[in-house]
Amino acid sequence: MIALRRFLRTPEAVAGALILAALLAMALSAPWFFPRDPQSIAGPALLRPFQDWTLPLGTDRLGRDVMAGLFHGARASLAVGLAAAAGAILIGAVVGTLAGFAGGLLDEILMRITDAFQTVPGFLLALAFVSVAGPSLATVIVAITLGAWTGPARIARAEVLSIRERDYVAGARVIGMHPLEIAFREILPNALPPVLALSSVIVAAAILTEAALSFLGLGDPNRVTWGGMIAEGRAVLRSAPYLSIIPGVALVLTVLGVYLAGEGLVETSATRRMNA
Amino acid sequence: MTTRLSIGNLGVRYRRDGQGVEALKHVDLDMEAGKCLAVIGESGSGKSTLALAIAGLLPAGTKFDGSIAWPGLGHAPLNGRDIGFVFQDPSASLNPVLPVGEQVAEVARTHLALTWREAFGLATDLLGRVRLPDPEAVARAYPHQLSGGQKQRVAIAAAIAARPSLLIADEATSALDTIVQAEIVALIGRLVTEDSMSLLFISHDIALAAQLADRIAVFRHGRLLEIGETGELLRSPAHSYTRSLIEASFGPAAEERG
Amino acid sequence: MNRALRLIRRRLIGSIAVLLIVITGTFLLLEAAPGDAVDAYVVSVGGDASMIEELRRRWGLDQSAATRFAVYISSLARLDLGHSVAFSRPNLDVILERLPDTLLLMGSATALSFCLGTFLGIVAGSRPGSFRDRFLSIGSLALYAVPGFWLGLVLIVIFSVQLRWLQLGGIETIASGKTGAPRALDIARHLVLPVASLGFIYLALYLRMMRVGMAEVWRMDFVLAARARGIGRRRIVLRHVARNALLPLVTMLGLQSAAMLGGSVVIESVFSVPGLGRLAQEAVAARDTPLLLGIILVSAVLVIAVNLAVDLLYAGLDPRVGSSGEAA
Amino acid sequence: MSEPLLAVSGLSKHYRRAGRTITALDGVSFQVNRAETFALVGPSGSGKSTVARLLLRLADADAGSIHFEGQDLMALRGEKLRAMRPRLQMVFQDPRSAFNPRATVGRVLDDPLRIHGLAGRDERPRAVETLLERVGLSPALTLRAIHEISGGQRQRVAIARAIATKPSLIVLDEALSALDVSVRADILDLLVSLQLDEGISYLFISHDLGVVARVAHRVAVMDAGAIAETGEARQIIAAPSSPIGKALVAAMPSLAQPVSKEAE
Repeated sequence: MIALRRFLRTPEAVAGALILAALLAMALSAPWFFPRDPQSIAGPALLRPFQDWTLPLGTDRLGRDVMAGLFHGARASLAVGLAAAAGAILIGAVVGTLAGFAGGLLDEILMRITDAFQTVPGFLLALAFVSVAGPSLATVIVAITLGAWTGPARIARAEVLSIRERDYVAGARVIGMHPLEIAFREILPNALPPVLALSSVIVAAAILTEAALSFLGLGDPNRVTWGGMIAEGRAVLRSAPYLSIIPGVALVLTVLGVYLAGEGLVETSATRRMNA
Repeated sequence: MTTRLSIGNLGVRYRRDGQGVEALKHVDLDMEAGKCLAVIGESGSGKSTLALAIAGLLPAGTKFDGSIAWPGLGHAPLNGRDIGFVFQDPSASLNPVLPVGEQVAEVARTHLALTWREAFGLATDLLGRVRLPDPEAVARAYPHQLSGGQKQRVAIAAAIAARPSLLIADEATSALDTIVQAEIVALIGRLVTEDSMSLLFISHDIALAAQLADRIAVFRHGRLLEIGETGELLRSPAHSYTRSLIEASFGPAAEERG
Repeated sequence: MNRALRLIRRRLIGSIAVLLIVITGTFLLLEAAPGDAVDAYVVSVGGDASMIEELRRRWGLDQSAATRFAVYISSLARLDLGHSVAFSRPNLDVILERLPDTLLLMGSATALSFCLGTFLGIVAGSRPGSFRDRFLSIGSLALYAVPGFWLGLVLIVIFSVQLRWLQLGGIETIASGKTGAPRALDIARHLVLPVASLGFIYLALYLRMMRVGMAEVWRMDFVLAARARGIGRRRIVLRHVARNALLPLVTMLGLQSAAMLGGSVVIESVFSVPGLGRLAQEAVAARDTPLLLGIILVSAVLVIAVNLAVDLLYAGLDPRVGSSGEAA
Repeated sequence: MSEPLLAVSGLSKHYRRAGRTITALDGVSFQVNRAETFALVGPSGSGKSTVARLLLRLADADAGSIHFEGQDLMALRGEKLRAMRPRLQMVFQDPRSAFNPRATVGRVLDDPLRIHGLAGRDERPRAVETLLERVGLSPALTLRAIHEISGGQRQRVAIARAIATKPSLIVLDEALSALDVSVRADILDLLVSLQLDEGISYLFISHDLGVVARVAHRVAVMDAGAIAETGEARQIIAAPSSPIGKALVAAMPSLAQPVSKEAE
């Protein structure tokens, strides 16, 4: 509760939380407000925004409802962003802690694999993976995860390595604590916070990567995505720029919300630690 | 005897976690020119706050009342020019990515209106004065290439580069082991005599301070407990707290040896 | 420079291991993709069933996976990245033809984002908590949230459609016959928007890192010590605070080279720059997996080279790297 | 006295760093008797903390032997090593870093009792309180977080943890040097009374001959990874024979020589 109050004290964090709440509401209420398939024709083509209040943001080249697309697109962005980030942090934490604990040859192998993944541009890897496995929501999530787990892995390993050398871990060994208990009770709980502090950056990057993949036509073809809408609008960029601009603004606000909320969280936990 | 520095009714309050912490309360203290005053205290006694207050280095937002006067100076004291400051941890008080020669030279250049070439020449001389072997080589070295004692010698060279009239040594030897500690104390003593500086020697170790100090001031919980001539204070302390510090520091073995 | 040589040797050994892992990865993706190298060759060059059999045997593709991997490695060792279906030419030729444009784009974007980002970071970080610090901090956060390809489209709408200031498409005016300085100017005019679109997100990143780094360095004891020695504020900001805060940015420069190569895929297709990224998209569209994997391999080599250069730069900036330290 | 509690012989340890071999310890031998305080003194880098780490098997020696209570300590691994742990304990220098930052005082003291089954689940809270009282702390501290208590209190908790398993030897690695002088004296008194009550031996590691002189029965002076001289504390202070011993004695504060001139 105290943490929540401290979190709400920074205006940036509040703004971020509000944006994310709105986004979540959009994603959850999409099938309720816009029960029709957002890819179906809803009215005349290229209707400008604020002309017809049943289609407040207008329609695209094929007469599809932009507002409906925005709501349904929020689902894809959120789903991909959260799932890919969760996957990346989980894999990264497991690989990093394993490497940090095991040391020696296993550490060397895991770190060279991490290097290899960091050497290949993540977006090219995602491109290759999706083009080999075929575009679907699941492959897009896996593709993004493949390029995003290395950061958490490096940080988790560095934390484990540094904590392993601290006096209190030596103290736990001296009183005869079992190595597994040392790993899970003494080291891991202290190693994870810096990894979790990365999560907002990873969620944001995942949302941006998903948008870029959809923009290139590699998203799930059966879903409306913001990136796909931007690409769709590009064909009429000169005559109807709003078609590309509106979903882009939604994208920017979403990513901004994730960053702001994430910074708020990190700052909250930092002040807590400082007071401790 | 001229007074170098006169502190009147000094009080310092920090804010920490939304609470005010009184670091110093009603401190009156005079420092004479060319003499050494030792300030003794344990953690939380306010002794480092006193040093930072004199050098104007208290963090922003610190409440401050009372007066710090510099009779005979004629202007506000300049850090580096009028006050030399040596910190506790020699590893932390030098920039890790600059050659140590540059860090001594920049002080000389800032305050003595020298060219870089002259400043570097002076820096090399100073590194020799603090008894670092092969000053030319040391000037080109980076902090991580020097031992703790060598780094503290560099920090001392930087502190005296512009020939300040007051040298403040804030726990300047407590991060070092005993042998190096004795060498640094002796070095400070020699430099202070040669340049006729005043010395404010801040320490938790009354035995160590007694080697240099003309007078000793004992601080506790932000207050000046007592002050006196070194020999007098050691022989007959007014407070039982001071007596316990003396006993803990010198110990029975040392008395036996003397 | 014994220190640098030791560093290079250690990094090269590590790089070879990394490259082998990358090659293994591309091999696995190649195996997973439908069709093989012979299909690709026959589609682009032509041939009948007997020739297909013959080629499969000659290239060892009828053998076990281990043999196929050995064949793959040995052809890579001969700098043979296979044959492109889409372009009917060796993959390496196609890739090398497209590489210079991407290097130009990436180099310009890196220079822009690093220099401007560092400069603005110093401006913000020299007075933590001031108005300009907060302004630049929030501004950079907003910029950091903008996807490059969308920024590209917005810039096109503003500068090309509305203001008609800049031309679009490609990296230079085709068949203009320009040489020397006029040609360089022409290329620069074409590059302004793509470089901005690709570089701004990294500009925001470097600005933020510099700002946060400087805030950390300000709290360090050696800065207090420099103040106690009366060093001027300007010198403290530049020589003590910024100099130390710069180090993590240099590390980031290497790490971001891979991300920037990835980002150039979308930016190049937005602006029709005929570079490596655009080629990757064309390869995906044409289902030319061997070409795509060839691009990945070349990118990996490029990233390794950039990181090596960055490591050397870092060793030059941080005297602590590679030294054995004082004896314990 | 029959057999020494601890017999260290020919202990050596080398580290490899940046392709160079650094000798941390070179053939160190000494013995600690029962109910004795034996001190290792030396400047930083002399190898005295390495001795502590090797004794507690936090690192492995390259050569030499360690016999403790008649057992070959270096031959023990895994379960057998953990079964020996209660007999040999350690107190670290910095009371801030010696405990898990998330721990409470109660948990820190409960851990050794639980791990070695020294008290039943129901008896342990009472046992923890007894331990706190033994080191002069209030049982009310049980629920406090480690970071909430003072440095002196923390070092008392560290001692309480060390005596929880009724060890015969405690290694005190610079255990007093992070403390204020007045706190130091109290902790020293506590250590002495524990030794008188329970016959615990101490291996007291310090850079400060002055402190060592007040507690140690016997002293070994270390320099550059080797023992320079061994003897009774009073005897070494009165007449040091090694160069490092002379330097350490010269650095000791003394009322008799208030102002010293720099040694040329």
